[in-house]
Amino acid sequence: MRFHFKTSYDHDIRLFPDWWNFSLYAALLLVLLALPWVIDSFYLGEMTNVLIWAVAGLGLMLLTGQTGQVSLGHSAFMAMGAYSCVNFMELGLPFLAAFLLAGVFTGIIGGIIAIPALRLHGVYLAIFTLALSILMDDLIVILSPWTGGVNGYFAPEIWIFGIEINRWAAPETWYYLALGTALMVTFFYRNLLRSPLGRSFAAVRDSEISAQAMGVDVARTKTLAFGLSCAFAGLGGALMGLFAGAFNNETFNFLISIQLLMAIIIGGLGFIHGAFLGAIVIAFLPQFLSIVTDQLGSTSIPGLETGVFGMILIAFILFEPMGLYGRWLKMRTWLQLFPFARRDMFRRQKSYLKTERLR
Amino acid sequence: MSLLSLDGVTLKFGGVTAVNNLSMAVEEGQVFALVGPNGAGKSTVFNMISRFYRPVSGSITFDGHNLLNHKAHEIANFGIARTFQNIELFEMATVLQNLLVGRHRHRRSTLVEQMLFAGRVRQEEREHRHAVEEVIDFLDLQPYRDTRIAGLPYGVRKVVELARALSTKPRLLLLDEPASGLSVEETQDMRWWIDDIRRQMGITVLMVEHDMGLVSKVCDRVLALADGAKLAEGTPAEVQAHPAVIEAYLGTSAISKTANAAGVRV
Amino acid sequence: MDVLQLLLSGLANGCVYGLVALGFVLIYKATEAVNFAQGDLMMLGAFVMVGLVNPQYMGLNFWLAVPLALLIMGALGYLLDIAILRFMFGQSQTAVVILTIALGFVIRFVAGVIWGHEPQNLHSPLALGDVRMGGVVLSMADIAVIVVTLAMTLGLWQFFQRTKLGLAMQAASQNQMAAYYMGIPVKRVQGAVWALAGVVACVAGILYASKGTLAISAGFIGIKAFAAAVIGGFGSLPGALMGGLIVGIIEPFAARYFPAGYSQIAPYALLILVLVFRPHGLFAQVRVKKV
Amino acid sequence: MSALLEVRNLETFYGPIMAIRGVSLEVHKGQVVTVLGANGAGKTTLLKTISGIMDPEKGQILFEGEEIQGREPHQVVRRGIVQVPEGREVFPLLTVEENLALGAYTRHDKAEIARDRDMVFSYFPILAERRGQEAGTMSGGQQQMLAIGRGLMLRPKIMLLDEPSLGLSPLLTQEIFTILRRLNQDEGVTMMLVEQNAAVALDLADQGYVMELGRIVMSDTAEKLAASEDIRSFYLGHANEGARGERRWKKRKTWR
Amino acid sequence: QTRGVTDTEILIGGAHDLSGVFAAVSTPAVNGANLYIDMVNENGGVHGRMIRYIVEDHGYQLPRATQAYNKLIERDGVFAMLLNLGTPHNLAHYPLMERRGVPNLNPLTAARAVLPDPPGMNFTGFSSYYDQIQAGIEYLHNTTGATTVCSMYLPTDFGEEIALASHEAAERLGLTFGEETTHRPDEEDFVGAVSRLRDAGCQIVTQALGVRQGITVVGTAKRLGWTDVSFLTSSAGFLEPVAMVPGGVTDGLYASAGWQDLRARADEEAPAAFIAAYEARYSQPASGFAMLGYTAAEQMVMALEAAGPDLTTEGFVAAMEALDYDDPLLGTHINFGAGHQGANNIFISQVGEGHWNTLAEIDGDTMQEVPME
Ligand SMILES: Nc1ncnc2c1ncn2[C@@H]1O[C@H](COP(=O)(O)OP(=O)(O)OP(=O)(O)O)[C@@H](O)[C@H]1O
Ligand SMILES: Nc1ncnc2c1ncn2[C@@H]1O[C@H](COP(=O)(O)OP(=O)(O)OP(=O)(O)O)[C@@H](O)[C@H]1O
Ligand SMILES: CC(C)C[C@H](N)C(=O)O
Ligand SMILES: [Mg+2]
Ligand SMILES: [Mg+2]
Repeated sequence: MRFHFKTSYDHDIRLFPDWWNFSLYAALLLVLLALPWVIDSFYLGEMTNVLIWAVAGLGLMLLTGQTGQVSLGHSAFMAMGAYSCVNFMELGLPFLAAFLLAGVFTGIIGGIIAIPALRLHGVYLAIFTLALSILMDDLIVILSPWTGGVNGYFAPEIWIFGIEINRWAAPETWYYLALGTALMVTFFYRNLLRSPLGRSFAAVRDSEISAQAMGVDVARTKTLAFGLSCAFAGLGGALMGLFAGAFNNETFNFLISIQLLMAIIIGGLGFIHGAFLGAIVIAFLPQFLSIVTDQLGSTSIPGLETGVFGMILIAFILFEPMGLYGRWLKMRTWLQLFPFARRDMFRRQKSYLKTERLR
Repeated sequence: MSLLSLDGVTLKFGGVTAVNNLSMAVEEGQVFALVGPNGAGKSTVFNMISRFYRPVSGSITFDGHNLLNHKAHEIANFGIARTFQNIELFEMATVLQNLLVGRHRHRRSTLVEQMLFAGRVRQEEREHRHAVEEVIDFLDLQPYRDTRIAGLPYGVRKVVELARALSTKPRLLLLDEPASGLSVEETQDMRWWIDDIRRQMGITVLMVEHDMGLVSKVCDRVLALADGAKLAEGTPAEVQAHPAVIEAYLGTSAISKTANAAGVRV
Repeated sequence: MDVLQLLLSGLANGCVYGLVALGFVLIYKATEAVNFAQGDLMMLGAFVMVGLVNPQYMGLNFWLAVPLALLIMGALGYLLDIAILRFMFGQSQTAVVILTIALGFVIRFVAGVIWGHEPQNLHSPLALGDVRMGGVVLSMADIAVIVVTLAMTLGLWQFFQRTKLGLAMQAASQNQMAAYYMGIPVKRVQGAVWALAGVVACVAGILYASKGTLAISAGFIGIKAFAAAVIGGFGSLPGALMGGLIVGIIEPFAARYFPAGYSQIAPYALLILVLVFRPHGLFAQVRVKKV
Repeated sequence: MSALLEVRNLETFYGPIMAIRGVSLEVHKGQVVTVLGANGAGKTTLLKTISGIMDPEKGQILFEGEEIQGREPHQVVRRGIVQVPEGREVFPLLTVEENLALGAYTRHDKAEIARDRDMVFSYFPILAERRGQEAGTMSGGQQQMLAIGRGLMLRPKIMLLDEPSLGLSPLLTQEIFTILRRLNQDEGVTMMLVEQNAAVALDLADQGYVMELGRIVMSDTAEKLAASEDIRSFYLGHANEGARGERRWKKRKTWR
Repeated sequence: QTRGVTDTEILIGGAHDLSGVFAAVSTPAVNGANLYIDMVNENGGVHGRMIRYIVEDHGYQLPRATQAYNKLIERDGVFAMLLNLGTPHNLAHYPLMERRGVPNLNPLTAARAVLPDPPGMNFTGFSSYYDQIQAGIEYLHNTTGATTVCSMYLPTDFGEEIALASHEAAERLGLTFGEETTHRPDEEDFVGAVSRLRDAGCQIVTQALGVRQGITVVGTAKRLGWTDVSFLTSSAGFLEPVAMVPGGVTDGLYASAGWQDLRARADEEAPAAFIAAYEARYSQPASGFAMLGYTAAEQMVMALEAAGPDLTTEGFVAAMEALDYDDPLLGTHINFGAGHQGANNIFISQVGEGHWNTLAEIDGDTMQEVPME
């Protein structure tokens, strides 16, 4: 078991608590950077996809995990990111500028939309945002001049500093693009968490009343959380749309929102790691299942994989309602205490809920 | 001029008049107690000062500012902090994080700086942490620094709430029943803390408390409330001796033995 | 006349949403969980009925099959609770939401395996015949939907308002621990409400299938019913009906009077509008916490 | 004489944290037993474990000779054990009257229930006055009255009271204890009482236990405890004020 | 070595919706294809090679379709794609299929856009929604004398194609376009839309709606006493359950599609054999989409046979182009040729007595009615 001997308050502010921890993440980063030399183009494509989901997942995590606002409408903002990115590119901006601007643009729109949504809580916010993502479909058709309507857009060529980002010719370029974005978003996220804003997010999540009494402007905090969350989701959406090669009004439908929410909850609500783990489950598990069924000799039951996927999701949640990362934290504690841990240390103590209808 | 004054304040909930034409004034440096039977409207007065409720008539002035022109979250910026009768902490956060939220009104950095964790943010974080650590030392909360609120016993939570309020560096501290649920020993600590808060930190305190022992030890002035209206006001001794207060609030009943016991608690 | 016809058809339309919304509200009222599989339960109820009634399956008499289907779906609801949801007792409601979404996947898959993915028609006596009143026409199914929905809403509302069990359900949703302190068998009560939700879903399914063709994807109507329930103020039974009616009535009116390209937006645009002005629905169930 | 309630070697955990470390105690029929202890001693946890709200890891709880540990709480309640929880825990969106009706959930004798309700109303007239108000909007003390009244509606064999005087005015505190004494003496209700107001608690109780850090560190009759030097100084506040003086000095109070 | 082809096996991929809103289309099609492929494999395969049809489920979601294509093409390395469902899902992956040289056979959508010009290695089975609606409107105009065309549709690529065809047909034939209404897939009541179209004097109403919705519309019109109107649906609504609604609710509904209804011809030899085989295998009624899956697999196998034992993609494409035969199961002539569209002709059918009865066959190029025997 390792102890952190804290010698100054800065220890609690640092990105990494100690050298060991830093080396772990540095090693992970090296592995990720080396991945294109290790795995084939199929798995590289899947990794890219996972990273894209993780970017969008981090966006929703900021809102739902940190601020406690459940959104079922993030696909609308992903769509906004994708469309605005392509539009900015058509205006002649280089990809990188268009991409980042798409995030900012989506964030601002998200913040504006948050204003009428500020007074909503729980299921009310969830259905409000769900309605947004359902309306987005029609809105895209109505806004045909900017969206291409039902025909949508084919992903334009992407160039970054003279390198073409091409999914089929050079899958590693796409992978690095997704990885870079994921790293950037994670960095921002971590910084927010250790800053006053991150704490006010948590305050709003746990008790709006006492947050107010502490001087936290709940409306402003929620707007910021929503805006930032949308900005990240917008970046994720832009990547997803471009990665898919084409997108139209039906691409970012509300099912994407629901899957995104599933991802962060299964991964572990409130943890950055959770967004990544959840992305693996949601984006890669179905693929894994179909590879496994192929290996077993294909079955003749159509939709079997999706059915099994549903059952596995149920099993995940029953096994650990706190998400995979929550489970990992418990396992880590157990390992650290080894051999002194009690076997039933993590048996769930009975727990009880109280109404959320009091605000 | 008084630091905080309420003038003819009235608040109704449907048919219930929770506060009825109440006027009171808290002077800078005082420890002022609100007492009164259950349901007299004490917490409601706090909630109006915090701007969770808006009185139907009357005015509330703090240091020359009309509080009724401000929103709930702006009240803290005037230097008013409070605790809650039934404890409202950030359950999923640690004690340290709870207290750091108390520093919210002292932050200066912008969103972009925070996203990049620029130098100024780091510097501010250190300052916040120092301020909070002082409060932790003052209230003996060191063992709980990194514990989540959800795992704390009732009594500690009460202290954490006080600590969070102190972290805002307030001028006026509103304490809603700070000693309820505390043992005799802890109530004694509370007494010293309140004394120090007033003497060393120079913070004015307005508190609601049913423990008359504590009230008579730490308060300069007491206002007794019943059915939302003022029943009596004066020094602790004066109010405790007031027949209407005894009748409605303190009681003279058969088990005076326990009343005495309660009286000697501090 | 035109307007009256639109109104009455909208009423029947809205009652279907209201009926599914009732299922949402039931579960929410007693457990504060949102059951995203409610629409799929409705679909399942309808297919159970198809399985009992249609000639290529069991070919039972319709009226004999109705109680049987209700029983099956009630039992299934209860089973879902004891086999799955009970393990989530006391756990975060967001996790429960995800669980029910995943449950929806499984229900659709199982139904697809049993009944195939092709659309089917329930052989329902309600599907035949129209009723004319003045210049207004409604189908038998429409009338049945209206009558049954009104009766169910009233009955369930009274159940929650008047009976001890109904009160206990509300208590259990507000504070599980305190409910236990009162001797309320909270888990069993929740099982009962899931069973009840299964029955309500089945009723909705039978009526839905009597109004038209049925497919595995029918459960998606649940989204709209959810919206209806929220418009009503999630947690209020009459609110669910109201929300359903509002959504149901706006639909034909919008299609009649709004320009093409925009009319289909009406229900969701309305939902957003309602929530902006009444953040917790028409019959708000949310209170400001007293501190 | 065998005890009505007997706790043997109980251990209860919150995940990895051990909150009750081998507690044994007995409550005899007709007795009032008080449990004293500082903040975080584990009093609430002990009561919750007895009433089945929490599962113990080890040990037995016997009620009328039968093991009840680890049961579902409603089964425990149906045997006649009722807890008035710390921090009120009323049903906030139900009216006062509905809250009281739920207190009688396990009972079926309508007339008796009505009589008991009137009794509660006579103890706490404000509840009668506000019978239609949502419990969540009542003042803190009013909610506490409601929680106690609701507990009485169950007609328990034994009441587990967790800080019943929390937030009550001095007058009402006196009244509550008068009521409890009456219930105990007239109706023979057994009680287990956790109170910070140790003086009143010892005054009412027959037997007392002192808990520290999850263990029982002292047990005796209430009179003897009230007379004991340690109890007087730590729980009754008779410590000579002079010793503490104007400085902040604390005598450590943990028995280990 | 040709991709996806070994000495013993030919890999074929299919990206389908087996769990989403179009599962009703994909599932029977996959079943139908598997029925034929299994039959071929039992008889020794094609030139000694077994055919393996790998099906991926995308649930009608584009991001998941991306993964499905990634797996089928990049990991499994399939030789060709068969019956891919969904217009946008197909279109988004044309660059990939083209780059890897994967023929795309009979996608399960009749959108115009899935057959680009030049067609490359894409082959579609039938006439497009656009052509179907054009032909249908012209037929109805000629037979009923109707002059006002209207449309009700979901504002999707599919719906917009049908709306566009309705507008342009009206223009081409010198008819008036009356009114149009748009809907959502979760809409349930059409009294408003129907009365609006009636007030606009519509005589032909083209439909691009969900299955249940299309039926409800026809039933609603009848209930409201609106009988002097013809509803016309495309191949997407040309389904047995539509014709089989109890009480004859859908009687009189027209459909315009690239094939003839299966059930109506159940006593003919080829349909009867197919129905029997399908129901024996799956114990579910055989449907039109099952038939499409079956015949698509059959066409592919015919081309594989013709391409010879030295299978190359070029050889296979040439063999596909050379297919030219009467398909008794579909009831139409198949000839891919250089245009890569299998069946050119369009059939107008109408519901009566629980069946889709074929009324006319129309030449897709000339839009002239082909006399039927
Ligand atoms: N939101 C509300 N709706 C209706 N009545 C309310 C509401 N809030 C408070 N009341 C009533 O107003 C009165 C004053 O309540 P308040 O909480 O201020 O009492 P208090 O003096 O703090 O009492 P306690 O000592 O018990 O905490 C009570 O009778 C209470 O029932
Ligand atoms: N939910 C929880 N998770 C983890 N630990 C907890 C939890 N609740 C209580 N504890 C721990 O269990 C111990 C006993 O707590 P308990 O609430 O029983 O104390 P108590 O004697 O009732 O205190 P008080 O007088 O303040 O009410 C405490 O040390 C506390 O830290
Ligand atoms: C078979 C069709 C109904 C499929 C749908 N029209 C599509 O284009 O995706
Ligand atoms: Mg109060
Ligand atoms: Mg306690």
